[in-house]
Amino acid sequence: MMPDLGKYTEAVLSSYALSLLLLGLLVVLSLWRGRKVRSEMEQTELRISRDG
Amino acid sequence: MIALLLRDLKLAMRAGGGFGLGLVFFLIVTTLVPFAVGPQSDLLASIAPGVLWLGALLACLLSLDRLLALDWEDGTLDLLATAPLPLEAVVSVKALAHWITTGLPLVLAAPVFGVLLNLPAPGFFWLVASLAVGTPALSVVGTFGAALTVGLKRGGLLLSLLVLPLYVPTLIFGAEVARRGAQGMETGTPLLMLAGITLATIALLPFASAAVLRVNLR
Amino acid sequence: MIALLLRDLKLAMRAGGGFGLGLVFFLIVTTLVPFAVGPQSDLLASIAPGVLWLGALLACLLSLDRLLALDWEDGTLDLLATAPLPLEAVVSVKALAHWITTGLPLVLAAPVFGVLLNLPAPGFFWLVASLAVGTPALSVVGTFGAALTVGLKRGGLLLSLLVLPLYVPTLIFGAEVARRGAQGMETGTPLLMLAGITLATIALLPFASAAVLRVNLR
Amino acid sequence: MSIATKANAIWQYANPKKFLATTERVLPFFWISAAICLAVGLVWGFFFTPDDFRQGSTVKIIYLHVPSALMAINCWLMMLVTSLVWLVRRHHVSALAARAAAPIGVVMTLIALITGAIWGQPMWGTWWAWDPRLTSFLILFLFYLGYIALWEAIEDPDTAADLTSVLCLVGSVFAILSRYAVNFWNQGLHQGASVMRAGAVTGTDTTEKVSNVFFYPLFLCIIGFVLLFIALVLYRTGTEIRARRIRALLARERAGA
Amino acid sequence: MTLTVTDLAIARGGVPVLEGLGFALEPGQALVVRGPNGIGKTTLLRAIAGLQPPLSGRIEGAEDRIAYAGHSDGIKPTLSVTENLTFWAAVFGARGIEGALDAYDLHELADRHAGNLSAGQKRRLGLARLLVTGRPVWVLDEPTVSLDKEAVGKFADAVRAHLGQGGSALIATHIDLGLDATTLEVGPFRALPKPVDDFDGDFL
Amino acid sequence: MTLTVTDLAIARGGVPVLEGLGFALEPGQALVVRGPNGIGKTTLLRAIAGLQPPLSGRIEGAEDRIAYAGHSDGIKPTLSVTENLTFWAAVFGARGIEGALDAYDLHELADRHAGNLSAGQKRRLGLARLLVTGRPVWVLDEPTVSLDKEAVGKFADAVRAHLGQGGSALIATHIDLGLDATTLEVGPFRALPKPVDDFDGDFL
Ligand code: HEM
Ligand SMILES: Nc1ncnc2c1ncn2[C@@H]1O[C@H](COP(=O)(O)OP(=O)(O)OP(=O)(O)O)[C@@H](O)[C@H]1O
Ligand SMILES: Nc1ncnc2c1ncn2[C@@H]1O[C@H](COP(=O)(O)OP(=O)(O)OP(=O)(O)O)[C@@H](O)[C@H]1O
Ligand SMILES: [Mg+2]
Ligand SMILES: [Mg+2]
Repeated sequence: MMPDLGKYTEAVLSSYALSLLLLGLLVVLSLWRGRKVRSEMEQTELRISRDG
Repeated sequence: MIALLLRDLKLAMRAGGGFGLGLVFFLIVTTLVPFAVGPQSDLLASIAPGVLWLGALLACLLSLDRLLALDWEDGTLDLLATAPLPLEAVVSVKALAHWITTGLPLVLAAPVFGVLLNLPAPGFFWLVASLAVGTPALSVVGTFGAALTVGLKRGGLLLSLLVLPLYVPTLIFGAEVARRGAQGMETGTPLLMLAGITLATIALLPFASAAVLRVNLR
Repeated sequence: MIALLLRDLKLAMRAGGGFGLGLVFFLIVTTLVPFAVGPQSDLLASIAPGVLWLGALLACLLSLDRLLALDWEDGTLDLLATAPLPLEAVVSVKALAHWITTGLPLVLAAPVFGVLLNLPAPGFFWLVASLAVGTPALSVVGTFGAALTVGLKRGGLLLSLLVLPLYVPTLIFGAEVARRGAQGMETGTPLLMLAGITLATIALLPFASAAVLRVNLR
Repeated sequence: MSIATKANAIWQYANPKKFLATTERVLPFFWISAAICLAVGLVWGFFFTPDDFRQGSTVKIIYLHVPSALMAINCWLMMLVTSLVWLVRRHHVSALAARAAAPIGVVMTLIALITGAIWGQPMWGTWWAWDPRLTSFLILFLFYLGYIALWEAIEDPDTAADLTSVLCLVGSVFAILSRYAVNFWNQGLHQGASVMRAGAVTGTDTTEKVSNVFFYPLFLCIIGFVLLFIALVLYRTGTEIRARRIRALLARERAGA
Repeated sequence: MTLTVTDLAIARGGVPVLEGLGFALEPGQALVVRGPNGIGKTTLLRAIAGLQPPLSGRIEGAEDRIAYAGHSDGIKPTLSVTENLTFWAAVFGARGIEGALDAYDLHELADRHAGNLSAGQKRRLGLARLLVTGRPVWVLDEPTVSLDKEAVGKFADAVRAHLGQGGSALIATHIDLGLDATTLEVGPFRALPKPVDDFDGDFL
Repeated sequence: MTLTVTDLAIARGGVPVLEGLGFALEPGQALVVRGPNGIGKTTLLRAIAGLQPPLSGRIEGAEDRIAYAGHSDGIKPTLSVTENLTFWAAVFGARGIEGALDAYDLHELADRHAGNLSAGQKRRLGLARLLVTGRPVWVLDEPTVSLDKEAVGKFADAVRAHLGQGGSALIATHIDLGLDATTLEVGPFRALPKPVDDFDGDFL
């Protein structure tokens, strides 16, 4: 299955690994912060409308 | 406006010799370079124009963070903003004062430092010419950076971060003129570009600086 | 004392990322060097250790002027001087905080910048080692300079002027270690000297800094 | 629809509530299609394309390198446009979108730089060369960092939006200037732009042409990166809007107390 | 010309602090702004001086007629008292600085560096600056901080003289100045928080 | 322990400003220092706090017992109110900061960045710092600058409570604090210029 990358195996694999890692990090961090901020906002809204 | 210029110059003189200090910093950088890269004179000669330009740029940069910050802290900027002077004029004058206290002495003293770094003989003229044409742009761009960061405590490093990439074109063309000059090559194009950058920044950036300053004063 | 250290670190983080910015300045200096001296990679490789050390030194230097000045301006130093902490401890902690926010990140990031300047492979280890051993001295000496100039408006350039000569020995030995390392030569002696300087400054300079600070507070 | 109402139709998304509601609906589409395009493009490119006769298997790096390089530039362009919109029409969503996009741009630039550096090692025998294209990317990276640092350093959101917008404007001009300066300073090693040239696919110039085998998966990857970028920007803008809303709510609470 | 403020709303740090504020300040009149700490007096004065845009409402007759003096005096410690004053006189279109030195009894200090003055002396210098601006509307934020009784008296005299020449003054202060002035209590104009569900484009 | 000052002479910028000054400050006592601008009150307080050496004379019972608050508050704008106070509490050997927040009604502002406070709110924070030092002798230079009436009252209460616990306070001010305190008028101790021909080793 794995294609033969010859003498450049390291180069190709490491660039794929690093790029996908960075992209993954970006997406995961965005989603994580998005979730956090969203729930924080809902809590704040709730609290404030409850308190008056 | 002239009053503002004179006051800025006077302040620079009073505060422990503003004129001298930029120069001395330049001197120190150029003396440190041989310590850092080793004393081979051909190596030094080949990097001399670049190092001198870099030294000038850093000397400018280092004096930037007080360019507007002091006036901000003691409320002078608030008062100037309500004075009959347009802010565009204020920032232009500030940039001019900065150039006179930092850029101009460097231009005049550059040949001496060239000697320290074994700059080849034909390079001297071009070094001075490139600095004379390029350093005003450094001051004007620096004023823009100072206006952007004026409200921030410890803006110093942020200021460098914002300003240095903006210095890239000036540095490239300036160092290129000096380097080509030192090697006796043709210098017309980069010098023209350098002059173009300087004129364009002088004509346009003060508006951006004033706008940014107005936002910061809010 | 730990409270002071934590506060300083917190302040550094708050003020727009104190950690990152020293690093970024280092990055910018290393980027500008090729613009100034030209892109030939063999030339760059031969000056790389020196340039990296010079960059580290300037990154330190640029962050010095706010090391004590902010605390002076808002009266914190007056209050600390009347607090139960001895001033010697205060300046030592300040130096430590400065090293953690500026020196340490530079040490960790230096290899990356080595790549940018085509540093020869064996040089990486020695570059990091020399920076790790040498940068604490830069912070301690810098604190002394900051204490000397703390009362002066626009102390920035004067501070550089005072501190740079004091940095010369550290720079010489540090760059020497890195250069010899890059060329595969023996590095024992300069590294030993560098370590000696660092230890001596850490042991002795805080007393000088505190004394000077006490005079400045009067 | 007349032109005027059409224009209004665009500006209504400047209302944060409307923006959130709309993006909520379209986001799943972007996420999914981005994932599909990227998965198909990358798998196709990685597993089912031949090696290049000169570059060997390293040519596979192109599927990450070129799209990220393109997006790094386009992201800055987008920030420029939204900054202008903020300065002229003062729609908060626009400023927040610029803020949300910057970190994406940084990552894209980083990916382009890293893959380029890894590619450079076998091809040019060095990780880094001061080639104009590479150098101008490094400068772009610095601009991104400065832009983000400025956002982070200023507390008042409107002030921050104003200042970063002006920085983005001025920075763009200087970025272009640097590009020419760098070109002038060093004619480098890097490939010319051929993917986007008209003759790239059909052209007969074999040295410059990217052959079809490489081109189709590359094209898919580019589309995938674009979609991913859009999804991320919309999502992150939503986050920024909510963060801003929290701020406003807390401030309101404070004022009421 | 009258300074007229109509239905003004102002914000600080993105939070509305005062709203619905209106007053008219005639030539020859002094208006003392009062209110507890943090109510928004400084913000109000800065808005009137044109340093920050109001949220809504109109300010008329302020353009280029205002001399503003805030918490910080804009004094350069390395310049002498005379040099500081001369500079501001030049910026505002030179008139002599003698009158200003007289009014606050600064002749003795005239050649001292401003950095070597005591807190009260510095403040006197800051107030003297108003006299060289030649502007008709003074907008002053806590002008008498650090002043002793005698200097407060001098300040009151200077304001009275200014009003006598058809000028006007808007002064925020917590203490009694001994001036014959109208008082504007800003407490009642405190901005009320808006209802929460109002998710508007301005995030206010 | 009593703070005793005997025959003190102090100089500022090389010029003697006060001389022959003496007083004793018992526990439970407050002493208000009064005098015109520029007479040397700030200089006196700094000398007593140990920040500058006196020309001559003795200061006893001051070492490590003084909490000083000058014109600037030592407040970090980027730290919150709580963080600022906690830091000083830690420096002076931790006690809770609750009492300090209570005394100046800072609970509402506790999470605000100190840079976003109004002038008076900032001052309140600066005064609250005194309560976390745990030091018995307060040396305060114009503490009520920018405070409104209510906050001045709070300050007076805090001083009274401090005196009640056996502390003492030395306060330089130009206004009336409503405190039951002795007044020290420093005017009479003004240093007389020495005869010119007295060319002594100290150039004084
Ligand atoms: C480290 C830094 C590098 C950076 C920042 C960089 C940047 C870029 C950019 C911006 C593009 C987009 C070109 C376009 O407009 O279409 C590009 C394309 C490309 N790069 Fe790089 N590059 C780097 C290194 C390399 C290396 C080392 C190689 C291989 C030897 C390489 C090979 C290519 C190729 C083949 C393309 C596609 C060109 C085309 O046909 O459009 N790059 N690169
Ligand atoms: N930079 C800022 N960011 C956010 N809020 C701020 C900022 N500066 C001040 N504030 C808040 O805005 C309100 C108004 O402040 P302002 O300085 O106008 O009050 P003031 O009436 O002048 O008070 P004082 O009598 O204490 O000087 C205060 O509640 C203050 O906490
Ligand atoms: N750095 C300095 N160098 C020289 N002289 C100074 C310096 N600072 C203050 N002075 C002078 O010393 C004298 C005493 O100043 P000080 O600040 O102690 O007065 P003060 O009584 O606190 O006045 P105020 O009520 O105005 O605060 C003043 O006449 C002042 O002009
Ligand atoms: Mg106020
Ligand atoms: Mg005083």
